[in-house]
Amino acid sequence: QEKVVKIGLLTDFSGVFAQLAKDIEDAWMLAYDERGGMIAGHKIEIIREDAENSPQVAVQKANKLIKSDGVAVFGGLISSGGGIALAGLADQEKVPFVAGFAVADELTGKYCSPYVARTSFAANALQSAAGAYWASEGAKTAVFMGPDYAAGHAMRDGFRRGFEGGGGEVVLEIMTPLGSTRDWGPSLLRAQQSNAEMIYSFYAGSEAVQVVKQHSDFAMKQSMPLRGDMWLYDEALWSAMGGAQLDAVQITVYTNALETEASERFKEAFKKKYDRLPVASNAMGYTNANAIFDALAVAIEENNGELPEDGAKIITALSNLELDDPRGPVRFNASNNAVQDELYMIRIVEGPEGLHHELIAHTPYGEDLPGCDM
Amino acid sequence: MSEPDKGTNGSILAVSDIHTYYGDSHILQGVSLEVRRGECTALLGRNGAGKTTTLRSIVGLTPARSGRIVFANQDISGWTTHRIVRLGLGYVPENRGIFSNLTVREHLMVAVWASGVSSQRLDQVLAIFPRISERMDNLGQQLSGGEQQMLSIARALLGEPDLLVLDEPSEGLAPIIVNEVSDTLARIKETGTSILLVEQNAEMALSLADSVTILSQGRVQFSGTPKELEEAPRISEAYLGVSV
Amino acid sequence: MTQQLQINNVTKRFGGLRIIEGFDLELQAGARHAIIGPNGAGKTTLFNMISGWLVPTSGNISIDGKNIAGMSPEKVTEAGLARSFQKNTLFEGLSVLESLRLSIQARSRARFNFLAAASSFKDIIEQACIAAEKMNLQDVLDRQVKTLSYGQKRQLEVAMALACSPKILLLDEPAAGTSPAERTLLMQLLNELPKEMTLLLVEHDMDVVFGVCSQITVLNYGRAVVTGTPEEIRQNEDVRAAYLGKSLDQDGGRHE
Amino acid sequence: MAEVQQADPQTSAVAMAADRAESRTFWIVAVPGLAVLTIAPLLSGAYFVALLTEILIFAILTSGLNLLVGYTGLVSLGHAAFLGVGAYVTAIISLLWGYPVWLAMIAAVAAGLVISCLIGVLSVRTRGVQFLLITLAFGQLFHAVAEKSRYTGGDDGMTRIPRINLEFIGLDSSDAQVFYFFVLACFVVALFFLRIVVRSPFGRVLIGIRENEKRVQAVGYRISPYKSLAFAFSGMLAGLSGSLWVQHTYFINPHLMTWQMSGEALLMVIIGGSQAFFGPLLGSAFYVLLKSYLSTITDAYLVIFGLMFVFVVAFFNGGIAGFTSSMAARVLAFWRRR
Amino acid sequence: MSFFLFNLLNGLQLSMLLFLMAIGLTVIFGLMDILNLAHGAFYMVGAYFGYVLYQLTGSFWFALAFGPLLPMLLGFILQLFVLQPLIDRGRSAHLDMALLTFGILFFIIGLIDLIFFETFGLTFISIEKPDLLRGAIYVGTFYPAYRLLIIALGLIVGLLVWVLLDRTVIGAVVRAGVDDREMVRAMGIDIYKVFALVFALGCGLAGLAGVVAGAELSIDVNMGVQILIPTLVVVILGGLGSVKGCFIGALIVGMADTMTQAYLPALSMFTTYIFLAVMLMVRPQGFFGRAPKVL
Ligand SMILES: Nc1ncnc2c1ncn2[C@@H]1O[C@H](COP(=O)(O)OP(=O)(O)OP(=O)(O)O)[C@@H](O)[C@H]1O
Ligand SMILES: Nc1ncnc2c1ncn2[C@@H]1O[C@H](COP(=O)(O)OP(=O)(O)OP(=O)(O)O)[C@@H](O)[C@H]1O
Ligand SMILES: [Mg+2]
Ligand SMILES: [Mg+2]
Repeated sequence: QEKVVKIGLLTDFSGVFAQLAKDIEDAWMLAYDERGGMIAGHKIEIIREDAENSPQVAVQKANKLIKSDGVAVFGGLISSGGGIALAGLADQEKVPFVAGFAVADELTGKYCSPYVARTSFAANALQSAAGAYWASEGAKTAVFMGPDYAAGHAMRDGFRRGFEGGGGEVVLEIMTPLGSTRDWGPSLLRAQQSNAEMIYSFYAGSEAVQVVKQHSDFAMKQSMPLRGDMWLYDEALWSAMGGAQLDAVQITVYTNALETEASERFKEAFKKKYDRLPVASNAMGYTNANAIFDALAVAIEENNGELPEDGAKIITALSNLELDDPRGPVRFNASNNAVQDELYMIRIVEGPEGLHHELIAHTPYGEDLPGCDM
Repeated sequence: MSEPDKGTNGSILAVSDIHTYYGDSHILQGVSLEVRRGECTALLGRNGAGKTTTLRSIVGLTPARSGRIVFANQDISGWTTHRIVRLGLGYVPENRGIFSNLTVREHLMVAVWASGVSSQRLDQVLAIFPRISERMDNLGQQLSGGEQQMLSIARALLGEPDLLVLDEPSEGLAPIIVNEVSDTLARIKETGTSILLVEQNAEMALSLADSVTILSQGRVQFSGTPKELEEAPRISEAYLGVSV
Repeated sequence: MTQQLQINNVTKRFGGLRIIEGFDLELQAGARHAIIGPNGAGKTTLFNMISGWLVPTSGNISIDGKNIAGMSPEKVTEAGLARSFQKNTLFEGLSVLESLRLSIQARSRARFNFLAAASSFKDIIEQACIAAEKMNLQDVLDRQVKTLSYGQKRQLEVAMALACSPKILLLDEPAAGTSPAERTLLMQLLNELPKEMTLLLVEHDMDVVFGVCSQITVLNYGRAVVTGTPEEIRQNEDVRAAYLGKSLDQDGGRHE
Repeated sequence: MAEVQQADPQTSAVAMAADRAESRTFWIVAVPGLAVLTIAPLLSGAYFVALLTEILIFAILTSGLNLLVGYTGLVSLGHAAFLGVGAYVTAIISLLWGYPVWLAMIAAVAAGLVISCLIGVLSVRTRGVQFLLITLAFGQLFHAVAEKSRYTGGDDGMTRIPRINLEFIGLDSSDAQVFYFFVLACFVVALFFLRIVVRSPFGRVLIGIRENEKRVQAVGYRISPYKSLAFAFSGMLAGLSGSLWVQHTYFINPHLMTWQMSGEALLMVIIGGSQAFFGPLLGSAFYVLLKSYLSTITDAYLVIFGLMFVFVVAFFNGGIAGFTSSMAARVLAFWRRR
Repeated sequence: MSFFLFNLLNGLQLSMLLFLMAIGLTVIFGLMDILNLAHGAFYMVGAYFGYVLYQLTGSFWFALAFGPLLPMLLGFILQLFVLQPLIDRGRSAHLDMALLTFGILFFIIGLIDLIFFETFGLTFISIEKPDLLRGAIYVGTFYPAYRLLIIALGLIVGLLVWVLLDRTVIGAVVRAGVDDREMVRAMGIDIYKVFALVFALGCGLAGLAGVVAGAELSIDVNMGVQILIPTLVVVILGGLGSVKGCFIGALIVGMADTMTQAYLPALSMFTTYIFLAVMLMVRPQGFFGRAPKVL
């Protein structure tokens, strides 16, 4: 009889993260194909569930995966709140959870657990790297603009840490109500009044579209460029931005302009399967799936070809992995959080086949906030 | 204009054997009645006898489940209300049908719009109820009960209907206005308008009516002329609770 | 000695419109008083002021010497006054029984009790039944109010006011819409009200007015025109011209 | 002035019969219902037990909400706030301050009662849509506070909230079934309380207010204390529900307090049938089961979900409960006629 | 000074966008007494249909003119064949209708998601502004031309609707129909058709708002739900059923939003709701609403 290992892909297929979720799923399926659907003599069965960008639903679906389907491990989640909820649940139910995109620092800080790992990154690390980069480029003053909620605060703190650590100054913070801001005019004007050199911003989805478009409408692109991260200038938003994104510079954990060996391999495989180039969220999903599969393989082999009883073993195995990832080498720190060597600064440029990324710099990975004792 | 109809006349409204239900309760159990052209038929009965239900069935608001209703030579059974009304019917409902958030003026405007009459007609009708003209800008909900009743009658008269269907028009009116209404109805009957009248004021009803139908528990108990009713005091005692 | 109900110089305006103008009325306990007058004279408005639904623009209203003008309706009811409405104001979705129970329960100490079952208050149920019987509603006791005919609703309207067992009862056209038979019953009931209960009646049916009340005030354009016994009113030429019209020429009307 | 009259025995008999019939239907539904709720989890898997737990927790919320919606005729779109109050109070007292969970639960229920009473006093001056909107406004203010509060983790929330300790009777509440029965016990107590309230003279007045506020005043009741207290009771149950919810999920964040959550609770009430005592329970069950099932099998579940609502409103007069009872009545009538 | 002027214009622009959206709701809810939660869906349909038209023709103006037609048609059908028959069967309870239209909102969101995202992979899209309106115009300060269009459009549409409803008998007929549907029918008016037309008008206006917003903001499946609450707030603040009130309500919400964001950003999460709560406690019927019936 064939041995099966069940893995839950629990992520936010509906809601604002729908596109990201689909990207992650696509990457998971690629990783699955690459292994022929098998790990360590076990057939992989992926059960996908929609967390709907709601922690309540995430918990309910995780309960289903754990109690009804009996998954060995589940991963994928994007939203931070949901991620934290699942971290608690995983810890209680002793079933490992590997966050795919959830960025809250607490996930592998305050709430870290032997049953929880993350393959993406923590907010603070990414943004402090961005801050450090812009400071090193000579920017002295910046306005930070972002949504007024936990993730926004985390991003802001990270950017501040990097930027001010590098000698710059955040002269103004503009935190807008999440989901209920209908016009960015007043905030952009406030930024303009501050006479800072640049705006650094974290927004996602439709809010990102509106901020970028209105920033351009108010003719601020020259006087006070809007810089951000891979959420702000996500490829999925390009068609809605109407060209306002052109020339913008951003930080990212992965870009298909990266030409390392691992990246080329990934791009080729992805293109073959989906007939398009992967984007950052695909890469994130790819890391997530590979880390889970590899960790399972190690854990099963160490347990004489059987799935270990204790799910913590899977996380331990994962934490010891070193991945030759498209993003660059990825390792895990003591809190089971992914760390990569360097990050990438990219610019959106126009080419014969439309807009694409241009890699303009590599920049060192930011330092994670202190983790926890498990 | 309807003079030639008189005498030769068939009926303008003939209801035969209708059965009407509210949900599962069988209210009208075979009601038949007739209004002849240019005449007035009074429909009487105690509270809960089924008078209002009969009128609602005719107007199509609570359609009868079976039976036949012929109005103005058309079989209107199953027609929608507004179609029936457009055949030339004016309705004064039991609860007066006043729109609480419309001013008196708006009430009349809507009625004019609906029936397409001239505004001259408006003046004629307002002359009957001077009280109404004093209250043109009051909302319906600010009118006194009697004023509402007057407005409701005025509105029905406005459209110059061939058949007036009135559900207790005297309710809540001062005696002198009851007389006024009674006189007005008599007058428009003269001009050929037919009337179906439900009334608790038997005196007024009988003075106007050419024929009388008495209902009890959803069935017709008597049908005849006022004179015949007067000669049968047992019937009025039994079904109206008074002798007329 | 103070009167039970005192209305002194009450005036009511709506915007620029004067609806009630310097109205006075004093009633002793047990009085049977009617207010009549043309449509729109202000009778209902007066009732609304007495029962707390409208605040007089000026003037005083008191019950047993206690000023109630401007008090909220429920406070006025607590002070011992109950009224019926000209336009039915009923619990359409409840049964007749439930409606009456609510009226009666309002005076009971149980009304704020949320721990005992309402069905355990047998006396309230018993009184609700009595109230229903008084208005000949016992056959429709368990019917939903919205399925009653108009006349039946009018009867319930009165029954609910009566069920409050007030010291002062205000009835606004209780006979309107009721059939002659029910009207006779109503008159009988009104004539049998407890001696000490004060009745203030607005009604356009002169048989009821003359048959029940010993004093009548005629209101026209918001002013009290005359007050007198039924006989005086009937004979008053002005009242005839403005209100009664010709129908009472033959003394009292034909149907009774 | 004592009434010496006596009602006709036949009239009184009709009157008593009405009360008895109401009570009979209650027990006909309640006894088998409770039996099902007791036996079902013993026969089913852990996931279904978790779903049942969720249903009961929601049913406490929605039954309480129905005291307002169905009985008093006030539609609140801010109840998630009280759910959140119960949840946050529980989390703060047990997780952040380290007191025992039972104490936190009592505090949560009390907080639900007190806070909703305050909001109630301010809100019941309005009615209809205005009431809907004012409760929404208060709800959103609470939500904004929770979002802003760094003490409770803001939008990220808090996790690893402990469950009640049942070791003193030898049980482990982290076991799904044990926790289920604890929730069931809370549910029974809550519904028992509601049942008492709606049958009481107080409850009758609430119904009167729903039917005609003006008449209620005219017969001598002050309405705002009644409405405020009804609001407080329903807020109290929301608090209990929230407290159980955090224990069930070990987690809380402001997402529990959004207006969408309040809206979902309303949906459950209406789908189940706001005019029936057990309507909200049915609605919660229907909603939770349908949603979890549909979203598992199809991505287009919103489409089907939406159509489902339309269908229920269009064809089930009075929600599921109303539909069921009218079907039952029809069958009964048919059977009698034969 | 120009900071203030700028914000004044911003506030006006936002107000007019909300006004366009809310005016349809106030007509349907205030006059017809149906709390149409599907209003957000019609807003979405307008935006998406406008996008499709834009893609087909490449003309913003074409999309603006014809985008609202589909929501209009859908609204007409919905009212005439779904809502009205239910209301006639005695299902007029506000909650029932709210639930039903909420179901329709879900349904349409799901459907749009299925078509645009699941099938064509489009998540975030928008309609391109016409070249004519891309730049800024000098109005005491340079201000984006498109935003000026929004302001103008809001004023014009508002005026037209006001004339239609307050200056013709149609508004009175609709209000009469809500007070007592049976009586209006008994006056020989086909109230169903009138209702359906007015409903369609309301939905069309939502669709128009959708097209306009589709160029200024972005088009995605959450837009319909997001706009619902602010719209409702505008309608209630202004007073149900009043076009004038709706205008005032939109100005309050838009200005409050803009000004707090500009001058008191720490409070901006709370302002609308504080406003709303205070307003409802002080004057429950809104600015131009009729006082609730006393008797
Ligand atoms: N909506 C309804 N549902 C069920 N039964 C109803 C409904 N409306 C009226 N009835 C019942 O139908 C019967 C006839 O009522 P109807 O209103 O026709 O009487 P009516 O003769 O007009 O009485 P009234 O003189 O009191 O107006 C009554 O027994 C009444 O209780
Ligand atoms: N809120 C209001 N605003 C303006 N006018 C009002 C208002 N309420 C009542 N009125 C007017 O006050 C006058 C008196 O009304 P009221 O209802 O007291 O009359 P009534 O004597 O009871 O008449 P009826 O016998 O017809 O019932 C009426 O002309 C009415 O139009
Ligand atoms: Mg009748
Ligand atoms: Mg009156």
